[in-house]
Amino acid sequence: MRTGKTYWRSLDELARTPEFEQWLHREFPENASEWTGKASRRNLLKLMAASFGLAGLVACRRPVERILPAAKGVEEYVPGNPMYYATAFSLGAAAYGLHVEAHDGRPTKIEGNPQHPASRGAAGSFAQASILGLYDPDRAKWVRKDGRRSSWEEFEKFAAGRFAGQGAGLRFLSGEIGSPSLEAVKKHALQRFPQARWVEFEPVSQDEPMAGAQLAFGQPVRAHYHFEKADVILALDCDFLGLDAPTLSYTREFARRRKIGTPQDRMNRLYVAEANYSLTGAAADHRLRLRASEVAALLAELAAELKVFGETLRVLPAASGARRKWLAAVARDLAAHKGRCLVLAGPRQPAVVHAWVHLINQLLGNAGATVTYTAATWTPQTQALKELASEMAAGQVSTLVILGGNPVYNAPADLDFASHIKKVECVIRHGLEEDETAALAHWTLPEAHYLETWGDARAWDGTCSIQQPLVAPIYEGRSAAEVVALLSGYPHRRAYDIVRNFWSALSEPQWRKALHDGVTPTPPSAELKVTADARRIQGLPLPPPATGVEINFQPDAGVWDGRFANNGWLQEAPDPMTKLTWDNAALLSPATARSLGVNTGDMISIQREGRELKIPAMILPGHADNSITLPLGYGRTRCGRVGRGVGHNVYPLRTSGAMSIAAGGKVSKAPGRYKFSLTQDHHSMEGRPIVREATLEEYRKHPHFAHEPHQELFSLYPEHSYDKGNQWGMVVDLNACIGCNACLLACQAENNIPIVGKKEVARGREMHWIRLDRYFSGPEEDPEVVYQPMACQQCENAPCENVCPVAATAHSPEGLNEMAYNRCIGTRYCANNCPYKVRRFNFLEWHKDIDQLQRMQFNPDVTVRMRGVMEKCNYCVQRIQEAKIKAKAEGRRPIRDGEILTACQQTCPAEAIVFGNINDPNSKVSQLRKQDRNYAVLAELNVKPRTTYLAKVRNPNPELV
Amino acid sequence: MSQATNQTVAGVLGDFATPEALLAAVGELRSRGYQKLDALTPFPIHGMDEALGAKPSRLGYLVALGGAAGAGAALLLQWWTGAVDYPLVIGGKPFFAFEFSIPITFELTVLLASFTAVLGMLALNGLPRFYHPVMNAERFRGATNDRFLLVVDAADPLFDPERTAALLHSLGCEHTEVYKDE
Amino acid sequence: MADLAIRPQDIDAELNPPLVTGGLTYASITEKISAITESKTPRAWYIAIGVTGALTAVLGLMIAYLVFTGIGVWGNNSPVGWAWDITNFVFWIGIGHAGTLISAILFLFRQRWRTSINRAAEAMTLFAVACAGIFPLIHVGRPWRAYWLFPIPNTDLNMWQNFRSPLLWDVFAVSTYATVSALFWYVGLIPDLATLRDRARNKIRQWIFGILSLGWRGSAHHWKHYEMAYLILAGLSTPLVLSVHTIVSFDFAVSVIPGWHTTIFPPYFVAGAIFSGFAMVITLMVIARQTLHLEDLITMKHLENMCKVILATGSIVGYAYAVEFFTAFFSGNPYERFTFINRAVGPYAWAVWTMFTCNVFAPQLFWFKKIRTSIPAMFAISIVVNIGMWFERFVIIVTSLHRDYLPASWGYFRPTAIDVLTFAGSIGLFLTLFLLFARFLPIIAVSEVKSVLHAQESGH
Amino acid sequence: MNAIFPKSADRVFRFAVAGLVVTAGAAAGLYAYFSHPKVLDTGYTPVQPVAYSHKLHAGNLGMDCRYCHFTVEKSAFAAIPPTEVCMNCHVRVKPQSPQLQRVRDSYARGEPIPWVKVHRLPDYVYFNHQAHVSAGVSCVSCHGRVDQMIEVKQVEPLSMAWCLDCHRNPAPKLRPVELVTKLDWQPDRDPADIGREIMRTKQIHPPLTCSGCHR
Repeated sequence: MRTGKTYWRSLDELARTPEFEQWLHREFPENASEWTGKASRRNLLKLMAASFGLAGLVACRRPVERILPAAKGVEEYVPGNPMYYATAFSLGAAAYGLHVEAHDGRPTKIEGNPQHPASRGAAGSFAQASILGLYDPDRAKWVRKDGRRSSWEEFEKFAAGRFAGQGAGLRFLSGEIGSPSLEAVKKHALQRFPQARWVEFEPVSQDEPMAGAQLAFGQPVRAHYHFEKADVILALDCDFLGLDAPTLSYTREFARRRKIGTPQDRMNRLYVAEANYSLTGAAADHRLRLRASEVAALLAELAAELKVFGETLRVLPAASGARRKWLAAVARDLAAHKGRCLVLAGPRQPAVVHAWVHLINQLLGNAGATVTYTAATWTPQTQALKELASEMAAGQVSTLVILGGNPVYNAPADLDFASHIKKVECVIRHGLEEDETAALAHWTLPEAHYLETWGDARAWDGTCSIQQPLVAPIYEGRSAAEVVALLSGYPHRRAYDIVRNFWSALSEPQWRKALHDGVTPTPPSAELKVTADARRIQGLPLPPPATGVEINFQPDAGVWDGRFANNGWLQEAPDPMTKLTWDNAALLSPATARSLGVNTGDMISIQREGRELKIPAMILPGHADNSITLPLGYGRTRCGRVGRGVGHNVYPLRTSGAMSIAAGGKVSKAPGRYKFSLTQDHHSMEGRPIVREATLEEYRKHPHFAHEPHQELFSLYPEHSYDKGNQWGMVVDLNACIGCNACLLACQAENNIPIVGKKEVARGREMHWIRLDRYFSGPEEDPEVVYQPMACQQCENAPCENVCPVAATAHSPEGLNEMAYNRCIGTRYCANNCPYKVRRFNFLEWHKDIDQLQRMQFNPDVTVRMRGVMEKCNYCVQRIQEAKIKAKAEGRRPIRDGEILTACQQTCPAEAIVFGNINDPNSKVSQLRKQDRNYAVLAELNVKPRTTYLAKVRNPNPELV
Repeated sequence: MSQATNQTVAGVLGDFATPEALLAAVGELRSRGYQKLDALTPFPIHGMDEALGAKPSRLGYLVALGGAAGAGAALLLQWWTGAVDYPLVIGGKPFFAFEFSIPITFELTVLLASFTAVLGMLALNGLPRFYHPVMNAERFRGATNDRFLLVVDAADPLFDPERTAALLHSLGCEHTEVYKDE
Repeated sequence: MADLAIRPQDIDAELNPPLVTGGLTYASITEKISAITESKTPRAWYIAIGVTGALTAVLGLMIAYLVFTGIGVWGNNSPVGWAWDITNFVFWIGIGHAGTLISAILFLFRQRWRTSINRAAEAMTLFAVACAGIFPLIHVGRPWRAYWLFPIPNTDLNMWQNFRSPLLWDVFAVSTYATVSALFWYVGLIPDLATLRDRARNKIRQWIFGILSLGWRGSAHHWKHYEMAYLILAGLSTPLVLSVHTIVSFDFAVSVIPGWHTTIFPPYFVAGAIFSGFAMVITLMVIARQTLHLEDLITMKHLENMCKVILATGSIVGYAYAVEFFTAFFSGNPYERFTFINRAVGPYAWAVWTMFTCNVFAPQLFWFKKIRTSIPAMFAISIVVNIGMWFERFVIIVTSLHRDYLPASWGYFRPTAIDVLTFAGSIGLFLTLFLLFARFLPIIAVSEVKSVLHAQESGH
Repeated sequence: MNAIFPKSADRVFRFAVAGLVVTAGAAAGLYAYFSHPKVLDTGYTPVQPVAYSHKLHAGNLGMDCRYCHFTVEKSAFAAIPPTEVCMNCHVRVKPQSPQLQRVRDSYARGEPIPWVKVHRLPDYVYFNHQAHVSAGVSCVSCHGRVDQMIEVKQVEPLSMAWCLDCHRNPAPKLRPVELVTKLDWQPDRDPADIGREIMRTKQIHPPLTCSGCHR
């Protein structure tokens, strides 16, 4: 049986590889200096080195700059004990604060930083999975010149000559910069090269919202929503719980307004109008199926209903029919909650829509209450990139420095970036991957992973965090700031110096505190008072509904814009709505599918502006008719082993004129079928009381609606009593759960859960310990969606235990259904006899092909299961044991409520999962179990599950039910 | 046949064509006081035991003991391993209960009973016994085919090779043969 | 046996027409049966065993591949954790039951017509159980740890088995069954081995059969204990054979899965086992009868009786199916109901209807004497029944698993080539063993047939 | 002679059977003995890269175990000391000793000395030093009288059954926590009594379920 500790063994093997020799010789000389006796960083490293033999060497790869352990970490390093460091992860310009757990110098697990406003202790799926990127064996490792391996020294020599002049024909292209220190370096570079220009581009950008603000307020501003204050929310094509940043803090605030303890409690109400079925739509109390291009019209109608421009002015078309009824109700509801409601539009909506939204919020008295604004500087990214492209086409660009991003793959198709880049005399590419762009560059420079290098990051609300590394670059990676500093002769060259110098205002104690807390003392951006100009907005022409079939481009829940394509965890994490893994698909409504005569899995051809795309179709109930959603980020051609050729690339259809919503698409059935790998192929609950749901009305009438009447249950045998000591239990609030994959990925990272690949998922062999069961209910065209996280229920009368012939799964006195992998012989009888089907079997040796480096991510506290054994959720028993041992050692008897957090609970942005001791009447979990909404799935089987659920309650508008 | 001198007469064998003739002959010899008789037949002849005055087999009692031992062993095994040596809470069931012990108890009962039946049978028959004087007889092989043999052991007080053979002839035996021990 | 051979009250209609025909005598019976093992091996036999041997080799390869690669080479998945592996196991165990039934139960019921077929049927039992035994062992994820299924005292782990698990009950039931069947079979063989010993002309045969027959002399004392032992074994085997398939059915009946958790499983499984077992006996005996010219010993009477048994048990099975559906409907349990609706019309309906056709409808043809006395017809139907009974197990296992309580966990099972080849290989093993038996051992119980002949002649 | 087997056959047969039984019995007995962890696993004494004598340091010089293995109380893992720890003394003590050449090299180059692991548990077993030491289980219970070993050798089987013995009846193995590294400690009264007191005061009940050691 191999285990988390295997990495020691593999390290011995690793020790024989050249890279390792290199580390050896690079690290030790500089460390081999003084031994001060007390725990200085250096001797810590050597302690580890010595303690673990070669294993420690990885630890020794920690940079020698001083780093301080974070809150939970012990100040002095103890070999074998995990340490926690605060750092930050950024996606585009949105940064999230993290705590990273490191074992013996190997980062193994990511948690949210509770003190960071954008994370609040949660970490989304991207942040959770980003740790795998650190150990990605296919990362850009070396400096390359024309594809041949080179070195930083060579590049520095080259750069010294190349970057001498005023920067004529020099262009920088980077992703959106959220790092203050990098901005400083950028500023310096532009001073150093006055004729140079710098373009920032994100495939998923804030262009439209910013332009909208420009229209409304005459200046770009960033809007911040305060869901905790909002009683009524209208989200227009805005997935603020899913992909439209900054989702974590929004989710938390929103979820807090959905949790009700008693029928008397008040709940917020969410209206959603959208084309694709998003997580936000799933959480809605009322969802209006609507083509994205019709949102503008809807908004206008709403304005009419709200009499935004007074009785007299009747320039606006009024809605008709059902939509009118819906709108009227929504309008009344909003009007009735002036200052306590909220209207939002998604970043995919055109500027004018955002302008209208700003205006409406203002008139509803929400501005300053539920929505506040902060100043922002903005240059339209797509426009900028377009100009750059034309310069390149005209041969005016002699040197192009591409920092991050992957424009060759994801620049708008009409810019024809891939061919224009060939006209550039010298392309220098700095990035994490050797991707499509790197392939066309003359110099490729490896970028350091954010866990490898120093940096800083600004969150949505302006809060800044220091991004501190946990290991020195595993390969030759350097940060973008370092590269620009090198090119522009910035006074500081090493990432640490650049960052520390930028924050030189911080005194050493402040700096230490900033590192320790994960947030700098600099306050968030100041609130900005702005007023929308009603007259101007009224004059704005409304974009007409899209002709032909409308096409929506959306970031993907798995690979975002393609940057996570080589991340196996994200590839295998099922899409929250479609449950599709290792793929993207053209999502369309049943009606549209019928009209096209296609079924799920049929290939379709989409033509637009002379470009064609062939992609398999997937029917998504509840999708708007005559509209197709295309998730971005797949079909990568030059990418690591994991992501290469997975799915279909939809960028070729995406033009600078239609970055989000494209009109005039021609869609037809194309020959051929395509095989999807879904983790769930049945979508109806078959009328079974699995997820129990009621409206607030019903709940108030029948507070016990969640309790199924079934006859007295008893066992033939005298039952064991579980009334002593800790009795672990879990409660999942279905009202709060929004179905994002954060828990699933957190569990995967914590418990060394393998990736099985597309073929095996299709066979039904995925290994995730948590399933996010997604059920549709209601009409196929316009169903409602409920989510139910389903992991081992830890039954007291566990059917799985009875049938195991070798007693490999038994019950602990604390009520855990334990799985002893090393006793298991793999009859699979337990899985067959599990009514929840939450046991997972290692059908093959999933870890066979795992790179030695990737094994460094393994959690050493959890056995790595070999083929032929069964596994399943065990409430993170390793965390329970750790806490118990700690409690004992400290002579502290009882374990505090909330002292043990399961991985899923800890990362859940909605705080939907609560774990604790059900034997302690005051514990949070016991309190929740007392609620009316609390019920056990399949309770009638008398298996006595320890995990129970709080029934879902929706809060529909009485006018609309 | 004619071998070393140390050969002793072991008995005389009479070869009959039918079971009925054999039965009759056995009855006659018994009435004349012969004790050490045996009949070798290709299949069991009903009434032969009575004719030979053999007591019914006591194998049944042995088997009963074997079965009891099996049951006891099974219960002991399940109780000791489950409730004494390493009690584990499994599926909320007791460490030991008769309900779930029945199947294995039954199986082991049958197993040990069957072993006793077979081994007991062999033991009572003194098998395996690869050599027996009667196997020296020419006609012995008929006994597993289609002949019905009556054997008078030399140890019988009334035994006399000639007279016994003659007597057998008089009882309708087609052929008699004196067989020797090594 | 003798005591039943000549007691008038035991004589029933079964004796007419005679069970031994063609004016056979004791000697000619001995000659006829022994000759099979003594004569020169026919070419056909070599061809046959060549084919079956090759199949057996395939089984070996498949097992090796499985052990070195993992259960993943089969189609099993989550939720369908068991599929062909356990289907084959139950199938073979079922086949085995006819042998024990013929040798034990019919013996207790004084059915003298059993004598011509019980030897071969018992042999079939052994070989079927051998095939069955393979699957539980290789279906586990870590076969090299399969010995943990047996309560071997272990000084290092101090771990024991879980005696609550039906799978462990299986281990005991199947191993007991295999052992007892082997004993029973061997005890029955002893007198005939002695016959072969005494017919043997060359030293090797003399030694081999001399040792195997343990020095049997056919003495009255031997017969006395022998008959008692045989009677007792029959008495033990009868409840044993019932218990074995009862316990096999517990694997399912004791679980919580709709479609498995069913109280009628034990009788239903036993009936099914006898059903499939007799079908297999017919399949084999018809072949043996034709190729080895045993028409006088395996008479039409024998075959017809077996057809009747198949008709009866087939009807019981059909009744069980009906009851299952009715209970599901009547119980009002939504999960139970769904499972059976899903069987009838779900993705596996094709398998379910194959099962119905083969097991319920096909045997009904035996109502017609014409059909149950026609060799080709009974042969064809026996094959059909074998297929049907394999599908019964497949249906019970797979259709119940692939859609149980939570629709989100539902799945579908597709077999792989390895699945198919493994099963084919097990058939190869079964036939190979049977061919070896038919070649080297008396396939008909010589001494028993003689006693039947004696009964016949002594004027009944 | 007509019989197939000579008269002696049965005697031969009986001897053969008897012989078989005896050999089988003997084989079983031998296997049981040699496969027993006490025999199979104990006594492992690998040669270490440096001839370090625990007898000298821990025994004669009376150094406390925790001077080198300083993490036993704080961590699941008992640290093998870094070279610095050796050099703390050996810069002064025997600075020239050829036996210490390897140590000095390691210190100079910063390359760890590849000590050989003596007490190895399977990877799926999670033994926690902190938990045991803080409960008052002495080093000697598992590692034996290391202070008398010139070369460290495994003296206990470290098998699951062996662990369970103590987990089922910990009292005799418990002692006041300050005495855990006092390998030669002899209690003045029945150690079980002391153990029971400690169990009461510290509420010690070792886990007997799987997840106690397997995660």
